[in-house]
Amino acid sequence: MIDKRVRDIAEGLEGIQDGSTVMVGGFGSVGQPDSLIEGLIEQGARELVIVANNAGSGHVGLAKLMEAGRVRKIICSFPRSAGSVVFEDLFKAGKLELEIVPQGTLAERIRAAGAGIPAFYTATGVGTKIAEGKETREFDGKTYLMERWLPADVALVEAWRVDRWGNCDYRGSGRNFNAIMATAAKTTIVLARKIVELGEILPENVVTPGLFVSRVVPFQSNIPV
Amino acid sequence: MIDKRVRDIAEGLEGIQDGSTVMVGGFGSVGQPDSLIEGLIEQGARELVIVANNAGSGHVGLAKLMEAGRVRKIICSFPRSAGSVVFEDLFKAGKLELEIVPQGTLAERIRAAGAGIPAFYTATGVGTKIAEGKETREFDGKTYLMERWLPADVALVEAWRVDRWGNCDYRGSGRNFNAIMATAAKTTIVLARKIVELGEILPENVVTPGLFVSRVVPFQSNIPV
Amino acid sequence: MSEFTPLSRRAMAARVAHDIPEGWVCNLGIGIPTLVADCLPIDREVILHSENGILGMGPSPAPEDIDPWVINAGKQNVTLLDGASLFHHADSFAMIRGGHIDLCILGAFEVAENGDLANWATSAEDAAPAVGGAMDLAVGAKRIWVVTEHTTKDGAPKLVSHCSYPLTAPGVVDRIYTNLAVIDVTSRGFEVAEIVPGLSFEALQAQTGAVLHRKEN
Amino acid sequence: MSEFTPLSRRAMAARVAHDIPEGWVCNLGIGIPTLVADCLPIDREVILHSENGILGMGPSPAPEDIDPWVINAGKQNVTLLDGASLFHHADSFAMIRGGHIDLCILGAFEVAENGDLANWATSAEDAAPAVGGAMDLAVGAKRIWVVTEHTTKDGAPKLVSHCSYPLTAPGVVDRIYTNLAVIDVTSRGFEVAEIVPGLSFEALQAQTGAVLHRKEN
Repeated sequence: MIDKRVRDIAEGLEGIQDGSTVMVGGFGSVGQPDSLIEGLIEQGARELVIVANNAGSGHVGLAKLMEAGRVRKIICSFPRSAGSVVFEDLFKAGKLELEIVPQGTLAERIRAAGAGIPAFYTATGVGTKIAEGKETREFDGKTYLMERWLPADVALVEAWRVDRWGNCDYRGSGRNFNAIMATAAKTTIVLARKIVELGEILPENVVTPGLFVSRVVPFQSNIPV
Repeated sequence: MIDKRVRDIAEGLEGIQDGSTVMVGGFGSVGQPDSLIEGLIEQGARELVIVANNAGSGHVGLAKLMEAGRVRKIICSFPRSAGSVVFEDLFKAGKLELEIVPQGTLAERIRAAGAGIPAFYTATGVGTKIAEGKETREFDGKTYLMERWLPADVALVEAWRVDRWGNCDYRGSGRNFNAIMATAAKTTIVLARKIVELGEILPENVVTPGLFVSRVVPFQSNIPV
Repeated sequence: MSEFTPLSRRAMAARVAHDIPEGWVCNLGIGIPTLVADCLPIDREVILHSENGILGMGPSPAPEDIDPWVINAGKQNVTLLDGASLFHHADSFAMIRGGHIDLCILGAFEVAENGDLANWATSAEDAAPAVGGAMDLAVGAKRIWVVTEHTTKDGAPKLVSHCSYPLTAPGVVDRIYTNLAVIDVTSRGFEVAEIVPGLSFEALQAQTGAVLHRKEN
Repeated sequence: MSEFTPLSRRAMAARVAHDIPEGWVCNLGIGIPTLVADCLPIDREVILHSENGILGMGPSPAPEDIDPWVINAGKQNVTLLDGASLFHHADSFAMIRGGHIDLCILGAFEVAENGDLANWATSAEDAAPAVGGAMDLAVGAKRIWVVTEHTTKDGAPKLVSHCSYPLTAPGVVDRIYTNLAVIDVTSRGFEVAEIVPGLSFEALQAQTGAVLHRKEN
C-alpha cells in the first residue's frame, strides 16, 4: 500500500541537508506552511537557499529562520514589505544574498523546473535592471530575455485536503506558489490541513497529483504564541 | 452583461479567414469538437493550417475537411493511424504539407503560445530526425533543442459545462489538448456540451477560465449519418 | 489664478472606473488602483484578475463574511463573484504574460513621454527593491493605465521627459490619470485629454516635466 | 537442441509486471506494454499514467460500465481508481518530461547495445512516421524498459549493435524483456539476466545482433 503520510513534522523534515535549496509556498498568509518553517528551524539545516515570494516579516516564520542565521541566500520577488526588518538588517549587514526575480518569471522558472525545461524566453524585464547580465534574443522582431529553470531540493507546501497517495487540493487562493513548487523539488513535503480517504478528492478536482508529493504531514500547530 | 453565447455553429464560426491556423482539440474521440469541424466545412475557409494530435480517419471530421481540399498543412504528432487514408493519399500526392511534432513538444509549444513564451528548450528529439534543422544548446552538460511557440488564429474546443463568461470544465479525459489550445488562439470557439448558469461551476473547479474564451456554441449535432 | 480642486484619491479611482468598458479583464495594482474595484458601476460587468490566482474578484467582504483563505495581491480579504475561478501562480502569470489581460492599472513613481514606466525602485542604488508582479503586468497586459498624483508631495513632476528611476518597462504606458488631468501617451508624447475644471493648460504644463500637447480634433 | 517454449505476449507482460515495485508511477506504451496493466498483482499499488491526462488508471471496464469519456493513450476505454486525477496535455507531458514518471514500458523495432531505441519510424525515407509521445517518454521517464519479441517475424534480430531504423532517443533503454530472455543494458552492453528454461546462452546469442554478456556475480 502506498502511504506517504508521516507521523509528525519532525519526520516530515528528516534528512534536509545543509546547503539545500528550499522552496516555501504560500502568498501572504494563505497557504503558507508556517508549521513546516517552524519545524525547519528545529530541524537545524544551515546555509539554506530559500525560494519564496517574500522575505518574511516580523520575527516569525521565514524571518525567524533568517534571524537564526540559517539562510545564505533568498530568491524572491518582493523582499521588502511591511515588517521585513530581519531581512533588511541582514541584507544591509551583508549577511544575506538576494536574487530578485519578477513574480511571473519566478513562477515560470519554477514551473519550468517541474516540466523539464532548462530555459525559456520572456519579455518581462527587458530594458530594465533585471536584464543585466542576462542573454537577450530577438524573436519575430521583439526582444526577450533568456531565463533558466529553478529547481529545488525541497519544497514546503501547504494544501487543504490530501490523501495517502499525496493528491492535493487547495482552498481559496491557496494554490498560488504551492501547486507549482510541488512539481519542482526532489522532495516535496506537504502540510495537509485535512487528511482524507483515497477517492474523496474527485479525479477532476485534484490540483496536485500525488506523483509530485513525497511526504504528507498531518497539520499541527507548533507556532509559539 | 457579458454573454459569449452565440446562436448556433454558423455564428460561432463566423469570420474564419482563408489561410488561418486552426487548432482542433480532442484526443481520440474524447473532447473532439466534431460539430465545429463539420461547421468549418460548411463555413468555407480555405488554405487552412490545422494543428491537431491526429490527421483524421475515415471520411469524417478532419479527414473530410482535408478531402474537401481545404487544408494546406497539418501540424500533428500522429498522422498515420488506423483509417488515416485521406491523409495518406493527399500526402503521397504532394497535396498536403506535414509537420510532425512529438506530442509533448506539441503540447508545450501550444502552452508556450498561451503563456507569452516565444521559445523554450527541451530534451525531446535530441539525436533524432526531429532535431534536423533545429538549434541545439547545452545546459549543465546536457543537450537540448530549441522549440518555438505555436500560436493560432482560431481554436476549436469541446468542453463539458460552460457558462456565459466562457468558464469551462471538461469530462473524463476531455481536457487533453482542449484546455491548452483554448489559451493559444486569437479566437477560441467552445462547443459546450451543457450551458450552465454563472457560478454553477465552482471557482475551484473551473479548468479554462472565461478570459480565454471568445464564443460559446451550444452543442448540436450536425454530423451527417 | 483660477480656482480648481484636484481630485481626491477616491475621485481619481472613480474617473478611471468610468472609462473601463464592460467585459474587460482588469488587473488592479496596489494603492489607488485597488480603489477602482469599488467604483465600478454596479450594472457593468468588469472581470477583476488578481495575480495570486483569482479571476472574478468581487468587492471587499463585510467583516462577518471574511474568508481568510481568499485574498488579493495586496493581501486584503476579497470575495469571489459567481463566475470566478481559482488557479496557481504559473497559470495566473500565463494569463498576464500571454496577453490575456485587457487592462492593468498601476501606480507610478514616474512616467516618461515615450511611455516608460518607473514604479518599482526608488533609486538606481537600491539593491533590494521589491518588484513583485509589476514588470510582468507592465509588459504583458494589453493596455497599461497609470493612476497617480500629478506631482510628488514635494511638488516634483511625476510626468517627465525621461525617467530618472529604474524602469519597470520601457514604452508601455497608454494613458495616465492624475489628480489634475487625463493624459494619453501617443507617438508625439503626452497629449492632454481632460483637465480638472478651473485649471489652465499652462498651469498643468507648469507642473509637468515634459511637453504637453493639446489633443487634435 | 534442447526444448524450450518462448513466452507468449501475455507471459511477457506478466514477466515485466513481476518486476515493478509497489508505488512506482508507470506509463505503458501501446501493444504488449498495455497488457502489463492486467498482470499486476492485485495487492500491489502501481500507479498507471496515460499521456492523454490520466493518473491512476484502473483495469478495463466491464461492457456495462464503459464511460466513453475515459480513454487511454491507445484510445481504449479504461477506468479510474480511487485516487486518480485528470489533467490536460501540457500538465501530463510536464510529468513525463520533468522526470516524474518512474518507468515507461515501450515496444521497439530495434534496441542497440548502447541503449539506443528505435520504435517510431520503419525507414529513414518514411516522411510521415507517427511519433506520438514516444520521444517524450523515452527521454523523460526515469527508466525505460522495452518489451518485444526477440526477433522479427522473419527471424531478424531486434537487439542489435547499431540501430538501422531512425532513433526515438539515443542511449535510454535500461532493460529489455523478450519472449526469450531478460537483458540489461549496461555500460559493457547487453547483459543477460534471465533466459527461458531450456534455451542455451549460445542459442540466444545466435538470435541476437550484438554481443551478449553473462551477468557477473
